[in-house]
Amino acid sequence: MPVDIDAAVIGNTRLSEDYSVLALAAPEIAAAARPGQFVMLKTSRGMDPLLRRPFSIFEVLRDDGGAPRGITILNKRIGQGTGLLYDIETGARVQTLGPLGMPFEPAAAHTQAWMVAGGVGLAPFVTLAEALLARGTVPTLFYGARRAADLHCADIFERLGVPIVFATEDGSRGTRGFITVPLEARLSALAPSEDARLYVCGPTPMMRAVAGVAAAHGRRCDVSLEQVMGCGMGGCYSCVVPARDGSGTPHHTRTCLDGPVFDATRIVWDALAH
Amino acid sequence: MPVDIDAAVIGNTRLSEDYSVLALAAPEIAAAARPGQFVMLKTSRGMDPLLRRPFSIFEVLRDDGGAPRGITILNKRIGQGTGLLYDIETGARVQTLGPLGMPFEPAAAHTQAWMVAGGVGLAPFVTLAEALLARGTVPTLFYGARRAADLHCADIFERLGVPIVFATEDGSRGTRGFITVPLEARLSALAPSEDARLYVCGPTPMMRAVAGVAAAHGRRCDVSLEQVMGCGMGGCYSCVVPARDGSGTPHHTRTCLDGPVFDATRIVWDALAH
Amino acid sequence: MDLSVAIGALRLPNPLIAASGCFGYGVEYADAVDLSSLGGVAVKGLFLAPREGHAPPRIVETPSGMLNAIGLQGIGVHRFISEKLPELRERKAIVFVNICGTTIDEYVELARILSDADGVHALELNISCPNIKEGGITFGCSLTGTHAVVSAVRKVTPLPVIPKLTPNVTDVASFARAAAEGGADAVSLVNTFLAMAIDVETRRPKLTNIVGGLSGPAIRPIAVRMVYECRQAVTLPIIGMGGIASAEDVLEFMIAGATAVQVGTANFVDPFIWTKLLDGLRAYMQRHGLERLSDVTGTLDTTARHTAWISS
Amino acid sequence: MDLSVAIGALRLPNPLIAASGCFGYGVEYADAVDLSSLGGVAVKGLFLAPREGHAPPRIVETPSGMLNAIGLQGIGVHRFISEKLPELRERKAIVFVNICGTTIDEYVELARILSDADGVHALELNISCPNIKEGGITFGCSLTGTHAVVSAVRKVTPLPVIPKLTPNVTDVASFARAAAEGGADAVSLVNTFLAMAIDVETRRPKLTNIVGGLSGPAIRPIAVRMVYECRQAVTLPIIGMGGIASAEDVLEFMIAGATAVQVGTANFVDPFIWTKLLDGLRAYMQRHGLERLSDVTGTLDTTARHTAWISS
Ligand SMILES: Cc1cc2nc3c(=O)[nH]c(=O)nc-3n(C[C@H](O)[C@H](O)[C@H](O)COP(=O)(O)OP(=O)(O)OC[C@H]3O[C@@H](n4cnc5c(N)ncnc54)[C@H](O)[C@@H]3O)c2cc1C
Ligand SMILES: Cc1cc2nc3c(=O)[nH]c(=O)nc-3n(C[C@H](O)[C@H](O)[C@H](O)COP(=O)(O)OP(=O)(O)OC[C@H]3O[C@@H](n4cnc5c(N)ncnc54)[C@H](O)[C@@H]3O)c2cc1C
Ligand SMILES: Cc1cc2nc3c(=O)[nH]c(=O)nc-3n(C[C@H](O)[C@H](O)[C@H](O)COP(=O)(O)O)c2cc1C
Ligand SMILES: Cc1cc2nc3c(=O)[nH]c(=O)nc-3n(C[C@H](O)[C@H](O)[C@H](O)COP(=O)(O)O)c2cc1C
Ligand code: FES
Ligand code: FES
Repeated sequence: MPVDIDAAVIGNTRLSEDYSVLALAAPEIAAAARPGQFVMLKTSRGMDPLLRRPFSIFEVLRDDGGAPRGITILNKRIGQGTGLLYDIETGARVQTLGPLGMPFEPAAAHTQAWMVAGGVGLAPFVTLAEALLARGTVPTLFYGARRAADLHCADIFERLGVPIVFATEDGSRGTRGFITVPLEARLSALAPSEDARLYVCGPTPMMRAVAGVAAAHGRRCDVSLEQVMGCGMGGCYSCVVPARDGSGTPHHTRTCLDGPVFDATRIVWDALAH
Repeated sequence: MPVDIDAAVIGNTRLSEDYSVLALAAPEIAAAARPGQFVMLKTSRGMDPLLRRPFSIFEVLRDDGGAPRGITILNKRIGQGTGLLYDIETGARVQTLGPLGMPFEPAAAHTQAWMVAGGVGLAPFVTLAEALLARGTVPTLFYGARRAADLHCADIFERLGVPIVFATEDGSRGTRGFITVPLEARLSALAPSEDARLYVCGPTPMMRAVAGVAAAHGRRCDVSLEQVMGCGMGGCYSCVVPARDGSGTPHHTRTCLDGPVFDATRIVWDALAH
Repeated sequence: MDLSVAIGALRLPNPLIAASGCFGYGVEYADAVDLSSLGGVAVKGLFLAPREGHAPPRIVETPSGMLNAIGLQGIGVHRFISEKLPELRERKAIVFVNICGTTIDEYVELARILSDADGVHALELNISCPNIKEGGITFGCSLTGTHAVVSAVRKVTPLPVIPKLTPNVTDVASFARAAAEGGADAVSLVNTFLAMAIDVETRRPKLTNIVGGLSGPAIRPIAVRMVYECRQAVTLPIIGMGGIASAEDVLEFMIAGATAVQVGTANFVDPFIWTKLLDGLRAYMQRHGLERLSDVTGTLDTTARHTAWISS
Repeated sequence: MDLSVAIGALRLPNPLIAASGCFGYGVEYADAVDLSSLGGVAVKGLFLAPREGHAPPRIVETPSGMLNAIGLQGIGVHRFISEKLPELRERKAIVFVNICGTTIDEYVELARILSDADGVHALELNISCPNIKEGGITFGCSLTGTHAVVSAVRKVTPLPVIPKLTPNVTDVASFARAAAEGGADAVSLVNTFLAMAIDVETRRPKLTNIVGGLSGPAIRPIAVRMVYECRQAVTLPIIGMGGIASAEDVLEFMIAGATAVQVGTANFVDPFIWTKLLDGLRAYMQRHGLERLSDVTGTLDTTARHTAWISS
């Protein structure tokens, strides 16, 4: 069950002109959070902006004793709310509701777990990597962006011992082109006997492309979808995506309740794209 | 002509649970400000609260060279906007429009100048005292509040060498009762030959009472009225008070343009009271 | 302290009802909120058949408000009764079912079906959804249409009948009157204001549906005025809503004339708002020595206070 | 880059007009704002005779908006012409005079007087002020009344006649049509939404006038929708307003169908907003390679984009 905490800002590290890592004191949420879940943040004290904004839980912060004390958010400023969060100073407070949503299902032991991140889509993979490592699985991170300058926080994964494959559209770091290029190569090199599953988070076109590649190679692919969310609790029906049910019939399905993580094969990508 | 500055907060000293002194970097406004003028502050970045709030210019801040660098506001939290300003931290920015309004007319030399302040009505009198002292007039401050704890910043006037007469309703500092008690006494003691004029700022009932006392003793009394103000520039007609024109006929007169300072005899107090 | 209010024969423990379309089917919130502690739960608008609703984007935020064009996505009345109603019953929720039809017969059919179901406490007739052309809005914008739907439903159900009025009319009070004459037990208002937002870079509407309904604190002052107008026009209980986000807002609607209120958009911002609202109402009753909260309904004091001096 | 727009025969250097009642008589802002740089100045609503208006409190803030019940305090048309118009002329302001009457004859009389005055460029007929009972709102809420006022004024003035429409009606487009048939050169909308706010501690209205008009960003989405509806109903130029606070907002109204816009409440928040709006409009034209700003008017693209898959 989610809780709502008027969390104190314990840090807000600006990584660039538009990225920051916002640290919030929210022990109960930190303790309950599972990989891929998100929180809803109130970005202002007043009525404008009115609605909360959804953010993946990026890191779980722990005190010296290892007890959960807070969470961080990888925030990319794209508008009013993310702009306010980018500017917020330590000592201020942010209403934080969570954890919310269906988490990633960690791969079984002895299977390849590939995490494919596009830009700020990196956010859910720190906690997923930790969960996988705890089960003895060492995941691989495929991390793409427009240019090297947009690749942030790779060091976190390096510290965890997670191998990273980079791709940038301008070739300034890793393979030149989309992340699907190195991914495709690695999938082709993979022995059919090897079990492998993909976890994807990023811009919709990128997730769609990765889902296509995974399907072509017959690999299970879970995507974490980002829809505009009015409530995050299943109340407003704003966040729906066309997803197939058991019988294969598509229905408008709530991303906040049944997602944000979906088996990519359930999504009617043609209808999603805009 | 007023200017609008996105002023950096250079300090916000909390004096009590509900009073703070907010310092803003606004050199142009500091340089142009005259005693009794006010500024309009935007208390949030978003649209809620929407309108600016009027505040008297409390102090003019100067750098070591004596050049004006900013102003302070004596802020009393009574609602949403003043609450946001009370909480604001150094480094944040506040849109500051001013200076606005008709200033106090400093008393001629060799006349008694009595400044009568009720609570946060103290705000306009620091700059007035400085202006009077500059002309060789040493004013007296009559300073009333409910209780001693509500009397703030007397030290500023002490440093200026301005004598202070206190009154508190509970008698915890100075005379017990309203400020009109000591004022009445002093007025009665004043030789008819002595020129004296009063400057008043505080709650409406208090200003009305002081105006009555002044009239009874045939002394000129200027009041600084506090009306709700939508614009501060004469555009909205929200701030009107019934004030008599030359012929003695009352008209709804804009406090922001023709005031906030008025000769008390112009005001139709019966119609003002609510 | 007595916070209870009466909508006709139906007594609610307090005046706070979750607004239709803003609380799912109620079950979504059952773990976070004790449904039995609410005055009631108005479930998402239901047609006879399931509907997928409009394609996203379905909402867009506006200053202190939001537009929505969900298009009444829903599971239909039969699945609601079999899949949701049992849990609502078990959770002891007071259930207001918000029904939508394209014809009077559909409203009547829905009313019949729901009257036979166990656990439905009232019917809210949605004749005011601005987001679907075929929907009841055609009834909601016509006095005769409003009267016709209400009286037709009235004939076939023992449940309280509560038409929900649209604010997109010149004289909302006349619609409250038409509802009363049709035999309504209460009226609820306001539904959302027809509105739109445009992406200036693409020069396209921000909502797939082009237009949507404005809700949230932005509309509160208009909604309060409309409740006040209806209070003067009818003696029926009024369920007021539109931008309520605090106990003070609840009281504003009640003083203007509402017997109960609904909270929609604010529940999106704070799903735990309900206990805060109840605490605020109790504090107010304490402060004002009120025994029964219902005593504040319609107590707006409009007697003049200022000394008249103005010649012209 | 050409930012000019045409209201009938009247050409404005840009579409930005100061909204009536939100810019005094213009002269109050003459030192802060170069009046000749504005598309126009709509001066405070004028009656034939001076008026003191309502007793304060006259405004109250609401979420992202404000209520006002000024009650059309004003100096009357004669003092306006003798005391204010000369300075406006000297400052080269394009003057829209907002006129208010209680009878058609008063509108006609005002139109006559102002047509003879030097420096008046257009007449905006205020038939939509929600704050005074006796005022033109009675005309503004009746199609025949709107047609009657417009055609009567039309007969006696060569100036552009611009009735200002109220949003407090079911079908604003029908009023635009009535105005067109009456011979209007343009229509302006919206005036404020009738609304109210209550002090729950005293249980009294926050405004002395009990009700007031809601303006500001809160109402923008409704106002944009109304402009869009009028665009489809009439070919007249539309002057759009309601909550404009940024260049993006200006463009939103223009794309919905407005030829020009008015800015009211936002000028209270930022009296220097005008240059910011103009800079924003120029940046947009640059970004989109627009030669003439007027080319964006009514260019909303409503063609469907999403792939239809929905069965029901
Ligand atoms: C489950 C989930 C997890 C998320 N995790 C993160 C995260 O970890 N870090 C992060 O920076 N962001 C994350 N997002 C996206 C984030 O919620 C949006 O960027 C944010 O809501 C934008 O708010 P704003 O006020 O800044 O933008 P607005 O001013 O509201 O909008 C600016 C523009 O961005 C568009 N927009 C708004 N929301 C979205 C969205 N969700 N997707 C795409 N476009 C959008 C709007 O249509 C508008 O054109 C997540 C979203 C979801 C649904
Ligand atoms: C010329 C002038 C100078 C001022 N100087 C100062 C100053 O130096 N320091 C200071 O602390 N305050 C000053 N004020 C008062 C200050 O502007 C108000 O306290 C402030 O606007 C309240 O804003 P808020 O959002 O906190 O209250 P709101 O939430 O807007 O209102 C809270 C309650 O206070 C009432 N209220 C709002 N404004 C006023 C007002 N002006 N007078 C009385 N009641 C009001 C409201 O009706 C409401 O009931 C001055 C006002 C004027 C007109
Ligand atoms: C996302 C959303 C969906 C809604 N769906 C319905 C609905 O199905 N039936 C209905 O009668 N009203 C519906 N409404 C209107 C609300 O019930 C309520 O009348 C309106 O939102 C005003 O209240 P608020 O400002 O508290 O949200 C919906 C509102 C929103 C925001
Ligand atoms: C304080 C105030 C006074 C107004 N006075 C008038 C008026 O005299 N005549 C008129 O036609 N409209 C008047 N209006 C309405 C505005 O001109 C405008 O139509 C409305 O405020 C919506 O625009 P906005 O949201 O930009 O303010 C007034 C509005 C306000 C806020
Ligand atoms: S965000 Fe409200 S239902 Fe998903
Ligand atoms: S505050 Fe707007 S006219 Fe005085």
